[in-house]
Amino acid sequence: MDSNLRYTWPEQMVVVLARDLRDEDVVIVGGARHDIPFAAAMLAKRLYAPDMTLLTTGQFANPKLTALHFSGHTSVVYSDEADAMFDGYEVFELSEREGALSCFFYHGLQIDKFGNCNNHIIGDIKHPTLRGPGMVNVSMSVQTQRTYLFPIRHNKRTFVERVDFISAVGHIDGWDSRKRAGINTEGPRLCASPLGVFDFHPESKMMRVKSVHESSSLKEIVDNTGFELIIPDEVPTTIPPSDDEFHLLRTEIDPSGVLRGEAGRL
Amino acid sequence: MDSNLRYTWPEQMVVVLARDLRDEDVVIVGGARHDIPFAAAMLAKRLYAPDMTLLTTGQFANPKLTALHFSGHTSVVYSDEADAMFDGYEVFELSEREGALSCFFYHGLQIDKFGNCNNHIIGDIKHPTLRGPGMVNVSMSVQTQRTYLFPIRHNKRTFVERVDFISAVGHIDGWDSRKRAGINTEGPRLCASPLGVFDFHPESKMMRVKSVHESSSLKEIVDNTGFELIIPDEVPTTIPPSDDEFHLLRTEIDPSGVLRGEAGRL
Amino acid sequence: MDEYKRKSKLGDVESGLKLISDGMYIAFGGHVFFNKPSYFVREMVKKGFKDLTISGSPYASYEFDLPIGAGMVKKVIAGNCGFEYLGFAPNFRKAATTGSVEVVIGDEATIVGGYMATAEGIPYHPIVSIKGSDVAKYTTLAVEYTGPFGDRLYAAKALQPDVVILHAPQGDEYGNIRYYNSIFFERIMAKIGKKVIITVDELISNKKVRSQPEKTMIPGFLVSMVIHVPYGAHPCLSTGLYGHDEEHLKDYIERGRASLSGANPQPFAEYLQKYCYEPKDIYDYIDRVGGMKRMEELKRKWIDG
Amino acid sequence: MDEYKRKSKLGDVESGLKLISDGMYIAFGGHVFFNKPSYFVREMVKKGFKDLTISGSPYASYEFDLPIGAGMVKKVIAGNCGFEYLGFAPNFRKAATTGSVEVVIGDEATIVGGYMATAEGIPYHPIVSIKGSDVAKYTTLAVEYTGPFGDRLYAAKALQPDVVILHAPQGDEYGNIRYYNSIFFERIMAKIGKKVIITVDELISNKKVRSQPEKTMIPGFLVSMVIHVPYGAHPCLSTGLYGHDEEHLKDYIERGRASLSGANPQPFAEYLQKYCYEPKDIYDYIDRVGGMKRMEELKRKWIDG
Repeated sequence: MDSNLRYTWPEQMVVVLARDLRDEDVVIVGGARHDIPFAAAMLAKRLYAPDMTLLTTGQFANPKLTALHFSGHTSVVYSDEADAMFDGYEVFELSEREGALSCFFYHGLQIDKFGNCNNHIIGDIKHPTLRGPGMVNVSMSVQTQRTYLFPIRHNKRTFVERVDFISAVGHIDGWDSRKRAGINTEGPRLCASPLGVFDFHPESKMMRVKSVHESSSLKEIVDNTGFELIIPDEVPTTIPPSDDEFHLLRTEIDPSGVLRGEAGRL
Repeated sequence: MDSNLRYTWPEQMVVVLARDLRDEDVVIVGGARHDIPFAAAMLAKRLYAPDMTLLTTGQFANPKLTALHFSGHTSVVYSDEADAMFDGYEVFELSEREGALSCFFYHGLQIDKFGNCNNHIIGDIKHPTLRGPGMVNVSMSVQTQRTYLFPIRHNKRTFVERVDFISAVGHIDGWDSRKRAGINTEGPRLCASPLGVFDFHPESKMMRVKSVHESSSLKEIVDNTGFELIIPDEVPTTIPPSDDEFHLLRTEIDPSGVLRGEAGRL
Repeated sequence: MDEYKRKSKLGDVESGLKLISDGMYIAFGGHVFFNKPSYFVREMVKKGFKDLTISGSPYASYEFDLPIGAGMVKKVIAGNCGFEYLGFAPNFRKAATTGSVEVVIGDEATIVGGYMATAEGIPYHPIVSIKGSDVAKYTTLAVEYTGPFGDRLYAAKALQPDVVILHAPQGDEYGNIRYYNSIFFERIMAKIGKKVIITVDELISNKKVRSQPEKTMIPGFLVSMVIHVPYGAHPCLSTGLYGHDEEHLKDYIERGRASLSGANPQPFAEYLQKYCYEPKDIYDYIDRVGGMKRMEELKRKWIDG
Repeated sequence: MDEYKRKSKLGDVESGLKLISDGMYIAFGGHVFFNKPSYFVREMVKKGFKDLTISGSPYASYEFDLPIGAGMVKKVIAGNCGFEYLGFAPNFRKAATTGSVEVVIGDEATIVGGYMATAEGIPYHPIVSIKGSDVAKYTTLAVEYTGPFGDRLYAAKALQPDVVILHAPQGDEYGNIRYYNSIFFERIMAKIGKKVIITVDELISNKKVRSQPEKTMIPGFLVSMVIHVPYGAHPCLSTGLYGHDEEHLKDYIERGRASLSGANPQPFAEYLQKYCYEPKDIYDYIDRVGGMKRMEELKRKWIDG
């Protein structure tokens, strides 16, 4: 991974996510490492989707960002400016309704080739080798219009053939299995990792390389993925942060540098 | 009906109801002619049950009374002092829970010998001779610990053998029929009318004369009731408003005289 | 950080009416005669919609009775419809007694239960509190069933209005709404409409809203359109701003009552003419109901308590 | 009009602990590491309760991990238990991995659904949002069933804690509670406990409360006891007053982690000794975690934003 670029991989992930958000979206962020989706939402509001609604889990509607933090929650807890408070119960209510929320963002201990996400159990359910923290909101993977995956580690322990436990529902077993489970929302749409961007094949719903970050290579991606990715004939380079994006990130959204620094975070 | 007394029949009804309220009660008032239960609750808070919680339907917890009004709602809508706001949705939630609210107060177009109350339909359900306004909160007659009836007219059109439609559930068909309908709360406990006070026989749950107001007589009650009342051997006179009760009503709770004046209200 | 340009949700009555069409299911907010979107309802009458299904707060008054009297309503889902201590709702009573309008028997549990189902994303909401009543026997809003643990329950079917119409004292151009006082059922109603229109007496700045987010009772993202209508609740009250106009309401009821027998529809027809069809705008309407002098009197109720 | 004498609900930690006994189901409020009743939890540890079942906000941290580490917990109903960006919850992870504590697999829908059932007076609450997940497969909090209209649903069983314990920045002696910021799941939790205990950093007058009733987030009649504990949430944050103590939490996690293998329980045992067993009162505790100097630093986070 090339680290001589002017931007960092979290910044690359942020702009990839920001570009996919839309004016009509009701976006929800909050949780560990939600600095990345949080910055993406703030960037989108400035450049791509000013009318987007941003909810922070159990806190505010359209809060002012006080200081970007590794946590989505603490990024706004000190905020004293927002359109409204919107408590956890109300967010939960919304998250139960098919399509009422537009997007949510998941990372997790494991992600598989169909975009399922595991945050509960590594190993056997009865005798786990590791117990994860669990998952607050399965609902958002089922009833929210679309989800984004943003694994902060791209290696074979994270990108696995099959998750040991489905905490956040992706495309399940691919093909029409999500629909057959009674789920009508889109599910995982994009996966932005430190190495590249991935989408899901329209029919098989298997993960497909969409672009490779400037800092990485197709080989690095393949070598660090624990399942067979769909690789199109032509794989473009991820469009790096534009001057506008870069400028806003550095000066307004993340002046303190949460998205840079700490080289060891990968 | 003797009207040479220093107090009026609504004031007599108020003190009868007030004396039955308790410290641990969560009392709810609101609706047309809820000036009577409202004043009863305020009086009880001053004299008998200071710890009682008073909720006004969809408005406040423990509001300051601004000015007594024929309506429970408008009696506090102008209030700017209370422990909390408590909206209609939250009151409804509470009213669904068995025993979460302690008491509610009903009057209605018809009341029958088992304390059922009708506010919907006079005549046949298909071809009603009169359609009443309906009933907001059936729930409070089913799930609230106990209910009080406060008919503001005591005549044979109101006190009927059998209501044409059960809007607020009383003792249904008497005996254990309320329990058999799956209802575990006490149901109608007292009925305070302009002429007297009534309770319900512990076994048959039929309406029984408890006391006769100073202003009235047993004969007047019987002549104006459309069903056979249980009449004990000894029927006392309703204890009239005490000096304390009278003083508080006239000077603090109802100085403007909603509970007096308008002789034609009966 | 928030120097982005958002799209305003400010509309006028004309654009609000465009969200409505014949045959729709419309729900009105408020409670008793508090915070009713009265001016918008009168403009709906002027427009002459047909075959509406209406519901709202379990405690309805003017906003139900007026469109029923104007012949716009096919079906009413009501807990209580009346003018509380002022008397019964004349057109509702007439329609319900004669059967000229379908009156669905319901109550708080069956109606709010239906709203909860929609808000909570489920096809029905279990309720228990109607057992033993004739509401349970005759309502079409709920059915009795046995739950998975053997409990006898009632399923209140999800109710989702096409358009929810509320009135509030204050709001900003992005639909963030404040109330001075209780919000009754407004918050759940704002959550369940396919479209949500809110008329506000006072338009306030988003800057003011954002400085005290805890005061916002309905967040803008739930709202489709905000319409600035001073005294938009009159003759009903707007909590914190002005009291209800008892004289006007009594006159309304009296006119309705006089027309009740069908022998003399004149007084109510005159009401429609004078207060719904003829006024060019809210200011013209205010002039017809006593002008600013009357409005100042109604404001006193809040000031004097 | 309100010159009546009400009974105060003010208690001290000792009287609060009397409402709890071994084997009870206790639920804690807050979210992530915000508004946690930390001091009360440490006093529970000092008292040494046994065989508790615990649940709370879907997002638990310190208030779950500490009693688990102290061996007080038999069963945990958790969505997420962890210290978010600071790392995993060491005692929770160890107990869950080894099976020394029963960890019921749940999430927001199955847990909050269970709270809603209690709040709404029904034996279970229908939920839909876990379909397709392994939570649906393995949770014991909900069962799949077919509703009366043929829909495939899950029934989240009603959850009713014996005691709900919350922390809030402000409250009065009658249990009327204010928050400066979001209330997460506090309101529904206050509605469902058989008893509800709330620790508050600041005790305010009822007069102040009554002058702005719209600021009361939890009305007193839902509350059994209010206990005044300044900095009662430390090392967690109390919204509007002080930030979380990252250094203390990191030290906590590090001590737990060191004890995780079982080889060296010393660091965590020391934590229990120093911060739970030994402190005589909250002021003694504050001295041990850096005194007023540290508290002032933590307050800066709110002042500086």
